[in-house]
Amino acid sequence: MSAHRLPAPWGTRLDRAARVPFSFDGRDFEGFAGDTLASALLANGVRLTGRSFKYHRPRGVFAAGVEETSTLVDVGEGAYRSPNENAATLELVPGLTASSVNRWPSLRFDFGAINARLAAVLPAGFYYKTFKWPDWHWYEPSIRRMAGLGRVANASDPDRYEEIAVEVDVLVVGAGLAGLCAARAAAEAGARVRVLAAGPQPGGALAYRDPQRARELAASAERAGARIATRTLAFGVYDHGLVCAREKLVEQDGAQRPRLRERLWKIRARAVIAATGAFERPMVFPDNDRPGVMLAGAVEEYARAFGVACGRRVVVAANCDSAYDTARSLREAGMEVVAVVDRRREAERGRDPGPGTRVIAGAGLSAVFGRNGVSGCSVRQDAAPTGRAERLDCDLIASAGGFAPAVHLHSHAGGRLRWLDAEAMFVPDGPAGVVVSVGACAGVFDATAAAEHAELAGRALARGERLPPWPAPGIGRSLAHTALSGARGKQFVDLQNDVDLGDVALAARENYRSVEHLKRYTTTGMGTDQGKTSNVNALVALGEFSGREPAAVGTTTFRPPFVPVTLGTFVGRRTGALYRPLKRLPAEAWHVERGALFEQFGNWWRPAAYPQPGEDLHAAAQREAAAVRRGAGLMDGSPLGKLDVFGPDAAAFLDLMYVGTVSTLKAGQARYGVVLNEHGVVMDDGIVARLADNRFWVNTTSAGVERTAAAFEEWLQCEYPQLRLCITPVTSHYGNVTVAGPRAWAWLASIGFDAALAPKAMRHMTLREATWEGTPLKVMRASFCGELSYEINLPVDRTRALLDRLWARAAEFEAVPYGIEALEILRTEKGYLHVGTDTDGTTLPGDIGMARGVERKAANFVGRRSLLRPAALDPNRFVLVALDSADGRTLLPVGAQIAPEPPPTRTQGHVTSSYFSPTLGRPVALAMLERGGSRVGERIKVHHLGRVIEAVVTRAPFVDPEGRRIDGEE
Amino acid sequence: MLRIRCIHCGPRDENEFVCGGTSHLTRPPLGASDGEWAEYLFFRDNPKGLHLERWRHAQGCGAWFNLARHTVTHEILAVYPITERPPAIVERTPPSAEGSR
Amino acid sequence: MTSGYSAWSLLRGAVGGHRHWPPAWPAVEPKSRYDVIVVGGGGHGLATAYYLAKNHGLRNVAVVERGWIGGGNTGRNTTIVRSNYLYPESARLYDFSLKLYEGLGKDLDFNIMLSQRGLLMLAHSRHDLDAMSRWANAMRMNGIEVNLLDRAAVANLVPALDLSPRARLPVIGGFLQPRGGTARHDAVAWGYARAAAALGVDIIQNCEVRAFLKDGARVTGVETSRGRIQAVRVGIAAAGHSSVLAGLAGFRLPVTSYALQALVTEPIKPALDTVVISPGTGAYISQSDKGGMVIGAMLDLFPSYAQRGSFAVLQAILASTLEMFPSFSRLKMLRHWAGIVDVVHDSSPIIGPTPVPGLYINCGWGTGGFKAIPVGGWTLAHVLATGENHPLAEAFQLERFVTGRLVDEAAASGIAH
Amino acid sequence: MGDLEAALAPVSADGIEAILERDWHVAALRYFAVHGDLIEALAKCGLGLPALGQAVEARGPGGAHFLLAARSPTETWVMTRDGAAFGALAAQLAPCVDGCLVDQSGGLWPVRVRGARIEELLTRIGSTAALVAAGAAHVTRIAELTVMVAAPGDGAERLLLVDRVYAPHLFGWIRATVADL
Repeated sequence: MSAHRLPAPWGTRLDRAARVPFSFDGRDFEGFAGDTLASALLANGVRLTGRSFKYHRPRGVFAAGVEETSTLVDVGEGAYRSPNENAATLELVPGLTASSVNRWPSLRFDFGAINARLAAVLPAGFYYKTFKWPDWHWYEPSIRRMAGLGRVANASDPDRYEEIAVEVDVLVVGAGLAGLCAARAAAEAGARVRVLAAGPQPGGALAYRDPQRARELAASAERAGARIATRTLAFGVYDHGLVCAREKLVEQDGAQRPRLRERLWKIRARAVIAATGAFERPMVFPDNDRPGVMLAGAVEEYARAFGVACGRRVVVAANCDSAYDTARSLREAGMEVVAVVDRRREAERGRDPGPGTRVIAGAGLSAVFGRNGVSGCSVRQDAAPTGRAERLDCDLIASAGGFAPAVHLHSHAGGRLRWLDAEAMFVPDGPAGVVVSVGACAGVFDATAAAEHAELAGRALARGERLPPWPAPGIGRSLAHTALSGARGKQFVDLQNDVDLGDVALAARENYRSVEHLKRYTTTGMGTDQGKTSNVNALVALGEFSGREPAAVGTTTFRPPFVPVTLGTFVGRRTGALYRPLKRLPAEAWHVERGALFEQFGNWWRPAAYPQPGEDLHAAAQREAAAVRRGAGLMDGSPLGKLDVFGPDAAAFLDLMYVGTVSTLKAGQARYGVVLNEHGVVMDDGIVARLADNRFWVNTTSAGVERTAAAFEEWLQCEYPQLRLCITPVTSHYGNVTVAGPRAWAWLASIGFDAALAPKAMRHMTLREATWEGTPLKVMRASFCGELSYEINLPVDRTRALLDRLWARAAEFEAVPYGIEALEILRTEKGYLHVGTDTDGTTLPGDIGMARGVERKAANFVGRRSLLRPAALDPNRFVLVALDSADGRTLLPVGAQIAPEPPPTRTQGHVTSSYFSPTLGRPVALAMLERGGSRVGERIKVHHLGRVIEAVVTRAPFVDPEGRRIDGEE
Repeated sequence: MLRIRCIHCGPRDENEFVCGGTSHLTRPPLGASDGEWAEYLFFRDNPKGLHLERWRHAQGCGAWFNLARHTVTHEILAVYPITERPPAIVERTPPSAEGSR
Repeated sequence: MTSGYSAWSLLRGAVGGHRHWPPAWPAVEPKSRYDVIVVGGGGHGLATAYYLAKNHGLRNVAVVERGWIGGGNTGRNTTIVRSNYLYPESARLYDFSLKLYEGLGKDLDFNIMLSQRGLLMLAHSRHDLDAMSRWANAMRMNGIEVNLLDRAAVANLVPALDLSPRARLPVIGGFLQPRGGTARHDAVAWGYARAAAALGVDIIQNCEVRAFLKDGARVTGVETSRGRIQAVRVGIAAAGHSSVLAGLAGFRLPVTSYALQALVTEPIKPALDTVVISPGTGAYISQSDKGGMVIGAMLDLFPSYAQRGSFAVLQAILASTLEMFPSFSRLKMLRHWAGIVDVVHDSSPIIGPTPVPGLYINCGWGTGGFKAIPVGGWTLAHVLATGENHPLAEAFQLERFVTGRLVDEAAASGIAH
Repeated sequence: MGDLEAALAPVSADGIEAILERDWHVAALRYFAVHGDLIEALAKCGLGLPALGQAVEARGPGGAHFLLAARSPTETWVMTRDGAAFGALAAQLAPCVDGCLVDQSGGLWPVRVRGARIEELLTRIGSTAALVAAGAAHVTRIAELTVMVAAPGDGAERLLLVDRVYAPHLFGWIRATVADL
């Protein structure tokens, strides 16, 4: 095939003044601006462009659009490598570096081609029948290396992607003749109309058949108010009129620098007009996959749009009337049309082919000559099945098997299809939800009829009126089955995945007769082209081999995306730090200055500890915990969940939310409470304080506040709407500085805290509203570490001031900042539980000693009924216990399992929290243990990854069991 | 992605909402049997067709409301306040067991 | 096996243009009566029929499938097999299934491409590591091999992972079940169908159950789109459609059907050799033998039978996937679909009798049904043949929802801290 | 993690500006019966509740400028830069029983967005629900966060109200988007 460039005016999309250098497989070439990589390769006479997936047969450019099966390339290097790009839609830009895929070492000498020789033993599904002995793992690695086309990038993607949301009245997908007519009519009828053109310019096929009319039509649509977006391809129709499209912003040039690469359009449309045209169906004949066998429409497009003649002597293998128009175009482009071999008998032709072309009717191709390029073919007529085949010398075979309307968007929207026998195609069977099809994708091919129908449809949709009747296709007859009976050799149905008629026959023979089984068993239609040119031929062949009409065979499900779409385009800005919000402390800078080591805790960025030089996290935490016990420490508790609950029914409502009773609290009193879900499982815990008769201050865990606030709101709105209260999260309005330790009060007094807050004047588990240097405070004496402890809630913008003033006097009280790790040590020393660490989704309040007195409570609180089920009353439940290491030295690993015998055996529990206690000089741990309440003093075995450690069940708290330290130093 | 008309805020994308499952369940009293409690907690019609369900406009006004929605086509037949029974038109539409694709 | 599958049989076939291969399962017309009817021609239903014949000698069995076998969740999942479960009852069930998978290729004489490439769970915080220590130790108590990995071990196992400390969710370790991996989902369905048919089971497609035939309260067969079929016992294995069938039989299930999405990218050369799951981000990924990245998601959390997914959830899945594998950003999605999964509150199955005499059910697998196909079939066959629950299924009965003895794996692995 | 203050720095390019304004006093008005004593107390201060989806400007105590935006059927956000007027309003509402004022100052941050390309920004970080007419206020999903977008007065500018802890995330989306506008 000696493809070559045609002179102007051929090549309506070319800018012949702009020469574009590019490279393919290391060789340098030149094309023009407006070329695609495929058209530029053809113009430079490059015939061999790819290798097929399974047999590694040589392949050349086959099509001119998204349906290209054979010319996939990797583009760009390193982090910029984009695998499997479709060369037929890749716009040529200066410095484009492309490399062919799925071949080693090169396209011309590919070891994989050995598969073609073994083809006889590699029918469809051969891998199900073998590779079982000794074991699939023997064979898998080499099979995986053979499979796959391109290669993935080797570093994270430097390019950026974004998304944009828009609402329109009428969205027109496709800017060909039908699309533009519909858009103009809809816009003239007053609708907000947007038109999406997948390519660089509107007009579709009209743009290269009649550029002048295409420009005028596009301009008139825009004058009427329609907005046309180019390089924007609608790839999916989703629920409720959502259409998603991908806009290409930059092509892959050599300048490997980060840019905004693609944009995702999320379009909500009241009505969608699909005007996406139709794909040409390839003819089925032996070796119809050779480089030089191309879709007839593509050959015409390369000539008219890209100024490339794909060959000098062409044979048109036809099965429809449009083949004769294509033949005429190729003759105009200076190519010699050797013959039109029409599969249909003369009587079946819709119209007379006209003078100048030799037509061989009722005939088909019985062989193709040439391996890496077509050198000729042989033709045989049905009338003389055993007669001598006639050889035709040619370097190009144009395949014109009829058309397959692009019914993808119609199907995404749930539309049904209908088979037209005469035209041998599936067309939409009426509208589908918001999607109405016009033009070729609706099976309307006659230009005038299509334009008129599109206009009526556009106007009707804009006005919300009845749709116009569907006109006839106007395209003449096409045969469904085109293969010559008795022809020998591989007659391909799916070019990319190497599926031929023999494979379809095998599937039918082995009863893989559902069209869905055919696809999965032979992999036809599962390539990157998703069966755009193979689906109809495959299902027609299946019908032939299983005695069914195409309508009875049906199609597989059309699924988004219409073309492969970059993962980054779906993700947009949700990468790196923006993948998921990270909550920051109000006075983060203060902690940075103190050398804090930050970690993520429940999506908060908080200090785990404040390591001093030479300390790691654990050493720092040990020091901090000891310092709190000895002197004093401060912790930034701002993430603590805080809810303001106000209203006359607030107390009654909280009685329904908490296991314990809240309504008996007096103003200023605070009580620890646990919240369940309806299954009785402990979901959250925290302190509830009464501010006034009709107002409560509710603390929850920092990770659980959004879930708990939502749960309260759900119960209020859905179950107890009659109760008069409101729940307002105020977590971010209040900073929280917790000052704990025996000298905590002395430290606070030193910076001017009101004497009314002194331990003697203010009892533990009470809340006082006070002021400090003009700042209103809510101060609560609550202790998660067992020492004297003040939780100071203040307006968030005053947090830094309090931290600075405390830090200025810290040394006097040997006071330190302490992080989460130290807090965990301190609370474990006291045996206080941490919801989500010591408890899980099965823990009931009774398991953690929080169910005392439940029977006496009146309110049917959330989850209460679940506590009366047999599983809840089971004496063998796992309950929270304290554990000592038997040797007083070895740390019990968190997650270690408890069981008398070594595994495999039934576990009796696991370690939930475990730290070395600096205060006691030995490890302390908590665990969930079967019947733990009655096993204090028992010696148990703890198993961790094969190691066994002895432990003893004991009682918590480990430190200050009588709680004498709660009021701090005298 | 659904487009749900919030009862207060108007049409919004599905990712602003949270579905709260089947609506119009009555919470049994404390004295209910384990079987009645299980029916309330777990057992559902799970219809392939019309479903009366609760939704919360989580990233909007925060309100709960009821939706009558078809679980195959996702068509939304009605939006009505959380405290009300379904509107008449919904009652008459039988939950169809239409084949799904 | 009339004609065994092997390299030799392929050679013999090559000579004759592969014309001698018999149907994998013959196309049959339904008989009027069987001993057992299994409703649902997915993996679980076909496995049930095979084990009825193989384990219990019951050959007068029919599988009735509404569409085409393997067309439901069996053809829509991400093909992951594992048994990394915490509760002994779950661990025994899923490990029994994995053991059956390990011998299934030879047992069915059908290459199901079981690829035990290892299943890696990622930890993104010290809290995650603690939870995984419990998970791994619980697995060892159940006799299931597992290794805890530090960051370096994860790095050399999965080089494409983003292990930079500045990642939004840094990877700081994880645990690996070496025997976990993937299997070819279609092959599992077709393998069971062929083996069951060879033992005499009738596999009847395009046969939708419209009603149950009853004699008093007892089920005595089914009314289908291809006529009436009697049976002594009927088993339901219809996954997302379990409630529809239960409704026809007059009872309700603790099941809600949700769409569960999955997608595949275009095929590329090998770049990911293990299955990687990140509980923290909710994404899971493996590379198929053809070279496509198979990516799964969490549920679309509103009831649906629509077999298509929400675009918003799709964006969230891919954001999580690219958080772990930022170099996959330029890969292109080839196809995206959804299955309808039957979700139960404790994410554990229901395998045993229903309130209706003569009618048994296998459902509730939710998002984890594929890995359980062999054991789901084995245990449903057992109760259908003997009327007694298989020991492995004892903990997974309907009455657990009344007693509260749930087997809640997800809950046991800790609420997000 | 990048420096917090840097994360909150103003964003500006031709046709678009986003600035965090930290000097506002903000509160949530909560209420059950819409015509309870809270509404009367508000009226005494010269203020009234806007309709759902609306944001109104008004003169509060001492003639200070106030902005009230409807958040939900039981909540309205009230904002002013005048601390004294804010305190006076809080005092006026303190005794009410049919509703209350909950101070959210410092916890709920307004971000002012101005310039010709406001809508190009908002439709890239939110859905079309982020497009509000003059005098309107929508609470919607922006940068995956729950954000109120209000167009007070003549609607030339927008105020985005976001929880303080999520402000760096919102600015992250705005900064990245504006850089490519």
